[in-house]
Amino acid sequence: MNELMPEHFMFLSAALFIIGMVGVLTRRNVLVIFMCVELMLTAVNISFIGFAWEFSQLTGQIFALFIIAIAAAEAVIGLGIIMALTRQRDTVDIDEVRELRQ
Amino acid sequence: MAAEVLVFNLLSGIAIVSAAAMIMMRNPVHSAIALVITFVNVAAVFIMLRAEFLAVVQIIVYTGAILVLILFVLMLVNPDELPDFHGARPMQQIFGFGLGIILLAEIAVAILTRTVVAEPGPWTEDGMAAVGGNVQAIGQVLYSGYVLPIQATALVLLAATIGALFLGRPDEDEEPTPSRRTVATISLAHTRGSDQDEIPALSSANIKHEAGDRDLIMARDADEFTSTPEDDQKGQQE
Amino acid sequence: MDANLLSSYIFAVVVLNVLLGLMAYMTYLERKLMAAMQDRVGPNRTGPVGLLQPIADGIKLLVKEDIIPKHADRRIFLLAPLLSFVLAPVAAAVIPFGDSITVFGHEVNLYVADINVAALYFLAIGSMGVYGIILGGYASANRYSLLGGLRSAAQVISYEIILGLSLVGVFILSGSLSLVEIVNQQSETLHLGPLQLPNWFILSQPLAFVIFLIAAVAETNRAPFDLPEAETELIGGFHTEYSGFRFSFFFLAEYISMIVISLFGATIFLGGTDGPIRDGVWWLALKAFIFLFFYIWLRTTVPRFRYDQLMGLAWKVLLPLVLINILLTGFIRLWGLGML
Amino acid sequence: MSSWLFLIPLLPLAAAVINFLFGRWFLQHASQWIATLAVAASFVLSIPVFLQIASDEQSISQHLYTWIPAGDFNIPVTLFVDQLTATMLLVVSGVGLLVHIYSIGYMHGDPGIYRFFSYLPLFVFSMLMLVLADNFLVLFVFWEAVGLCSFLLIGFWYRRRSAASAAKKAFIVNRVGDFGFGIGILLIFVTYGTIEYAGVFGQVGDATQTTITVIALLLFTGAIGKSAQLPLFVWLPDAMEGPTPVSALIHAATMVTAGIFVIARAYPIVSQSADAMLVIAIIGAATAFIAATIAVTQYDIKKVVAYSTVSQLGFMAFALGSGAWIAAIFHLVTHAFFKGLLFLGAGSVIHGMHEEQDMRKMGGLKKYMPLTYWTFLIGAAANAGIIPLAGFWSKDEIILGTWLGDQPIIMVVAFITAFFTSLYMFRAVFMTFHGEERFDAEQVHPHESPRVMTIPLVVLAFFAVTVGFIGFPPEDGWFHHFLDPVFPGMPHPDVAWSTIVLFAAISTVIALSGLYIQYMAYVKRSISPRGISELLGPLYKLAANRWYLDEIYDVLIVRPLVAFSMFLWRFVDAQVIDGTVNGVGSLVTYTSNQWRRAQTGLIANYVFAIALGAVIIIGAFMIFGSNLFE
Amino acid sequence: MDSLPILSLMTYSPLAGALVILLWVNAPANAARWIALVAASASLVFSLIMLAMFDRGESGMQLTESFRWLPDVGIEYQLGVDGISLPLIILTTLLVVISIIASWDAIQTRVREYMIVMLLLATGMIGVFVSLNLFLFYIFWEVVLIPMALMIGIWGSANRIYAAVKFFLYTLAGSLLMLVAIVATYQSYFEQTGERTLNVLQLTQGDYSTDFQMWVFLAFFLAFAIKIPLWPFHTWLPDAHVEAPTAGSVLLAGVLLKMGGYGLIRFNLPMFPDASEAFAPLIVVLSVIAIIYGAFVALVQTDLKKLVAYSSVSHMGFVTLGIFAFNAQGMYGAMIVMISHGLVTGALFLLVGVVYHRAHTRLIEKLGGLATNMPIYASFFGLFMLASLGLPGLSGFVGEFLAILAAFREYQLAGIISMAVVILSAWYMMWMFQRVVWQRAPGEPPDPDDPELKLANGDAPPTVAGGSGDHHEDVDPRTLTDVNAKEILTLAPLAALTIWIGVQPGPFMDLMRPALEALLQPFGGTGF
Repeated sequence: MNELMPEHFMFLSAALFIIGMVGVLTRRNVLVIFMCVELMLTAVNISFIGFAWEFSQLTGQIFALFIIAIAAAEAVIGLGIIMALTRQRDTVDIDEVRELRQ
Repeated sequence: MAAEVLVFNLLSGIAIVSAAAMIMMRNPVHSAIALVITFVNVAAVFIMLRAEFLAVVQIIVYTGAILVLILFVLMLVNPDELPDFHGARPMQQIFGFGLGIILLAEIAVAILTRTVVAEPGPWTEDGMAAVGGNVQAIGQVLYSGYVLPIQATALVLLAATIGALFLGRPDEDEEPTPSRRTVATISLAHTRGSDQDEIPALSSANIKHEAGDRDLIMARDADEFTSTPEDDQKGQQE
Repeated sequence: MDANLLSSYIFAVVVLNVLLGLMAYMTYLERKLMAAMQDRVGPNRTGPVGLLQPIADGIKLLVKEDIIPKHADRRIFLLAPLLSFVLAPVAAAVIPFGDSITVFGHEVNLYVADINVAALYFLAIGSMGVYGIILGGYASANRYSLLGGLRSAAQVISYEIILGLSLVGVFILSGSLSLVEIVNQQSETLHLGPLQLPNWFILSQPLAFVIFLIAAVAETNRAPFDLPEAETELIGGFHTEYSGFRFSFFFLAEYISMIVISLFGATIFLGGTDGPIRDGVWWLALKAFIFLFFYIWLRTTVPRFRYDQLMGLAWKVLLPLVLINILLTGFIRLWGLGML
Repeated sequence: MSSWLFLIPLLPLAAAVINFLFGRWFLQHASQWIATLAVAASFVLSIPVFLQIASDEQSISQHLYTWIPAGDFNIPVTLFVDQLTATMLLVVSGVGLLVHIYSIGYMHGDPGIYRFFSYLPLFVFSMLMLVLADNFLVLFVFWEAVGLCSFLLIGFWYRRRSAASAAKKAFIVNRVGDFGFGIGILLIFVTYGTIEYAGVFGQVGDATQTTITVIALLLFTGAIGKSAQLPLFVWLPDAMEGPTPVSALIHAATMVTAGIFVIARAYPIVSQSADAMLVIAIIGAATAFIAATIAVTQYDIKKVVAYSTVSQLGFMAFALGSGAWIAAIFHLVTHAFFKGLLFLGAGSVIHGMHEEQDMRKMGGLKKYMPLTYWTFLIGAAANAGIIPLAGFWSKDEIILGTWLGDQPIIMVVAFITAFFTSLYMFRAVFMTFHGEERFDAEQVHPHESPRVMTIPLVVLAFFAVTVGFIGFPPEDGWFHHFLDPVFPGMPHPDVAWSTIVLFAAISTVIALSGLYIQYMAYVKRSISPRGISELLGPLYKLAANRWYLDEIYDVLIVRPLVAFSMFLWRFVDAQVIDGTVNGVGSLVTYTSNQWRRAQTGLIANYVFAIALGAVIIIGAFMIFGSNLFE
Repeated sequence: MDSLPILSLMTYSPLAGALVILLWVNAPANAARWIALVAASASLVFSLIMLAMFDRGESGMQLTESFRWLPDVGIEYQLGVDGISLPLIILTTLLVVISIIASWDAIQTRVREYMIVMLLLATGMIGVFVSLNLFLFYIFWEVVLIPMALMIGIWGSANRIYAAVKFFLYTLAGSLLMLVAIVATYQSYFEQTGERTLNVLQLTQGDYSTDFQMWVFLAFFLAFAIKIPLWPFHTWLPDAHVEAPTAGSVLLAGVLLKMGGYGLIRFNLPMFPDASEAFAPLIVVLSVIAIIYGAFVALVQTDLKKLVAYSSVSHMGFVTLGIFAFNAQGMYGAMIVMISHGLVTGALFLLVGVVYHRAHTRLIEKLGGLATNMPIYASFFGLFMLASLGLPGLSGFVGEFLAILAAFREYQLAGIISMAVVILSAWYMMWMFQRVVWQRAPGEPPDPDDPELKLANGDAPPTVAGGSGDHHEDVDPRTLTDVNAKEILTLAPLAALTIWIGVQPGPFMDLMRPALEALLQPFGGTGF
């Protein structure tokens, strides 16, 4: 176990991803959910870069770069929505937001 | 070279523990801090995986900008007032954890029994050094094969900024639905004399009704307190 | 632990101590210069010309009672100042204080680390610094400190982008992000007809330099951009509740980051250790001093920006300028390489 | 000759079309002359045709055009005249002409007169074409055309509900007959590959005995419908709703005989199958007997004559059935004249009594309309079969024919029917013309019909007397020889002179006894008809109510069918088919409603669903897709 | 390829008319009517020119036009006409002109839209008969749906929406199946010959495996069976007819039903001969049921239009009967039934429209004694009623007799049962004729000299059955005016054609002979 094996980063990525998913599933605070989503995205980035490292190709890294850019955009919009939501509804409890149900 | 593995395990251990802490914390700010720790560790892992540029970008973009924004919003929502609703309904929690574990098992199986198909590419460690480092290598690859995705990302970012602008601006006409109490909206970035007329003037009756349980602090924009030259002239004319 | 790792570790400790010392005397120097500028004497009681003033302040802060507000979130309240204070000097790791000297037979290069993404590392550390401010503001459970914290965070983020982009012009010309490389690039001389000019980036990137300067000042919450601590409106901003030793962390952190960013500016734009006669760390010190003098000078003369002006300046003025600059540099570079 | 043959049918058609199109506005009364002239012309033209056929015994034919060129089912329209057709031509156009002349008087003053005089020639045209046809399909076409004309004429006074429903009834009942006839034609075509008379009669033997019998019977069903035989004669009495000249022409002389004509025309087929002949004979006899019994109990003068027609048609039918082919045609010809006479007589009585048809409201009209009385008497006598008159010769020959065709039972029934015939005939005569006047004098002033009506009566009376002699020596009169080529291969039994005299004696005795009984009942009042009717009791009631046939059909056929179609519409159409269609619709809405509940609105649920989906997919892929388990 | 693209001109002249009306936004009602009339008569004139240019002897497609549309997918704009489609096209163009005239003053609301919808419908219908490419056929097949649904939905009477929706969904469901079938055939033809084409003539050349033929035949058959309509799929027809405006009904009955029959002849038989023979007995049984079922249900209808609708279900049963008897008489019979049904039922609907326009009711019991004040109307009604019940000498008989003969040749029992319709059709038609045209209207007082009055016991004459007692409800025929010149103009050509086909079907049959002979080749060409 003295060499840095691909399994390492894969398990790290999987673990973080699962934690993020569980967070999203269980937490009721919108912002925490939002953070969990960011965590899941980072987990994905880890696996991308891990594979780029393993197969010494840069596509993984390029992809991770794009993911980060898009994640940033997503965060901005997400937070904007949350801001609007809290302004209008004054709560961040996701369960109270039930308009989608007719 | 066991050190490398050791360091890696250490970093990933911290990352995983802080991630777990993040979803366990009662106070969202604490979980935000836990997330910061996770991201820093992840950045360190990136460096170990010979992706320095991405590590730095991770720090600057994720931790430096996104998390800060999240903290922003977190704070704007009157952190001390956040109802303590740590966990969702018990049923959901059990299902959530259960599913997580199953997925973990599945991925573990997948990782352990994977068969490598792809063959290694050109960008080995010294390959990158020859070009001048990770940044130069990424620059070369990025601008040779991925010009279109870059344009697309540029468009996405543009759309995001416009969206943020739109969402950020509170709707003038929309009457906030009466809820438990009125939120003080702190407008952080309004230039002087912006067309955004502040929260509808609170009549005394309104305040009395609202102020019920706790002292209500209404932060006004600068305009209200500072009279502009035009206002003065107008005042004199009336 | 191989040799150069040890040597760079030692050199890092040396740099840290030098910084702390400089930081202390920086406070004294600032108060002296401001006094001079405002036609007054400045601290002269402690020590011959008031030289011992920094030590006096330090002892005062240490001795003062250290209050923690009741509703404050204790752990974060303690963490925040530490975070800022630690991160400030760390940024200096990438700055090359010279090429390399041999001490006791070991060859020691005068920079803590020369990593490929040095400049970006510097920016990263800068962006982490924001957390200190925000968490400080949040932890003290006081409305004003919260608002102060948020305002300064917003300001730092906006200007950090401008700072980063202003450096891009330099990166295009230098072709690399590592400061050592940039310094080497600036060492050649430029023969413009009779004039022999050092190939400093300030000459080829004047607009970038100006923007960098403004952004640097804003980044460190100094002088015209120190709205968050503005006494009149927010009573000291995020470190209102802090007192005693923790307050000193914030205060010192501010000064260290000021010094470090001046060093950084000097290396990037003014050629770092390169000088007309013999290159050396003293040239770097001189250039950094010029920056610092500019800081203090600004503090005494320019009135504080109002918050919306501050943000407006960043997003509506500086950002477009810096983007144009990058565009121009790009074209020039392409024209230069003949690819256009 | 064969070049202008088409004129005979064309002229009445032309008259009909002209009257129909221009009648209402321009021609009004002038239409009667156009029609009469047209029919007269065609009568005049058919005389030379008859003479030429009589002289050189060659059939004439003229091809007009090809009607349906559908592959091997090729139908040309050609006119074909042989002895049988020639006689029919004369009968149809002759009686037609007389009826036209009579109608000028009878229909005088009726607003729809132009319509009457367009339908009548149309009928004559169709009847002529029917007899002139040279293949079964063209025959079928004009068979239905004739049905149409009878429909139009019965329903002439369409505003009257009874007339309208009688017309409808006539047409539908005829159509039932045509159903059988149509299938017969189909069968002929399928078995023989052609439906032209020449083609079919040439190869009759080729088909099996059963097909021949079936074809014969199917053709006879057509005849049953048209010539009002047993099951389907109910429409004829109701057809009396139409104007009387119509009844005279259509329901006495021509149309109703079309059925007999068809069987005669299809002699080669029918003669081949003995049991078909037997069936025809039985039905004919039954019809004759039943109609005769009903006729005795009727009080409406036209109904009496109508039932008498049905009875005489029964006579002709069982004559054909028992092999007396020529006798049947001979009776057809004689019947056309004296039955036409009877109808027109009745018409003039009704005309005189201002539309009064009930004999119980007449009586003693002898002195008011002597001419009508005498002509009516001759007609009645001829019908009853009194010696010198036409009726005697043809009817007697038929009964002789049954005897020769060794059908003893039919012969006995024939004698009984003959007895009933004389009974109802002379009852009618005595009730209308003799006895006391049973109408109130002020309102009703019976008067003799105008000359335009009485002349046809006299002419017909003359024929009723003389026409019998064309077939004088029974079995080998001129008429028999004339028709011989139409029925090739028919056995000519040489009958002993004594049997002829014997049969003549029996039928005369029967006829005279009928006369004597009715004379005693209605003139002398010694026998009271009421007494006899009580004596016979149920039998009388049965006959009076027309053997309840109408009611039976209504209960057995009409009502169940209507109920069945109501069932089909209300249940099958609405419930079953539409039910399923709408059912499917509502099923879909129901299921989609259930699915709606899956949208809880809780974002947590949706996220959970996503995660679950991911897990499942990964699991599935790993199990099936990947090389994990190989 | 002719110099003058006569087929396209004919197909698109109504469309041109529709566009003109569309563009002339606030056109007065009359202008819209005249434009529509001109466009429709233009297409009629073109169709007559086409008839003149049509060469009787030749069996293949004539006057073909083709234009490469999406060649690599095999979709080409191909038009052509042969013995089978020619009469139907002329019938369509004639009926369109007639329905436009018929709806001259019947439609007062939204005349512009009505005329546009009518002209669209015309183009769609002609397109269906003219297109040779399955893709084009399918487009026109769907194009017809929309205007007709609109026509029923907007200008219909009481619950028109239900009827329109039902009509639309019924036909659409069928045509979706057909689309699947088209794709399947296209694919299998491509697999066989490697050539991508949707041209019908080429597709018929392909030899498809029997079980492939089975289900594809069924899919096509279902779409056409719904259109015809064959027995189980007919429930949309009465509703559609009752609710549709007069002209709508005329076109619906006159042309839309024929598209089903035409489809069977053009696509099902030539492309899938084995499947056709396999399914023939089933379809014959269904047709016989349709014939008898339609007649029986027509017997008890209270609404005139529903009666005529069910009668057309019965008549169209003869079409399928004739087609699936696979002999010459059957084909001739089917074609002639289609043409005569178009004329006769079209006319009947016009007549019902005339009464509805005046008396505003279609209930048979409310009407009566029309003959008194409307003699011309009565004679027309009589003529078409007789043609509908198949009186020889009129077009109805020729078609029906040939179809029954064809059925008799193949399946005796089917022939016999379908011959029974002769009685039933007479029954329901006569019963209706008696109550509507002849007999006194329920509300009318009896004539003074009516012999019925002089019944023996002198009681009052039996009031006419059916009258709903409250006499003011019923229609007093005295107030009804006779048919005016315009209505005669619509009825006269139909009457003339009915009589002409009845008396001399020869020329019409010669027109179809070569095409039908070619069609029946794979089935042994019996009966020629």
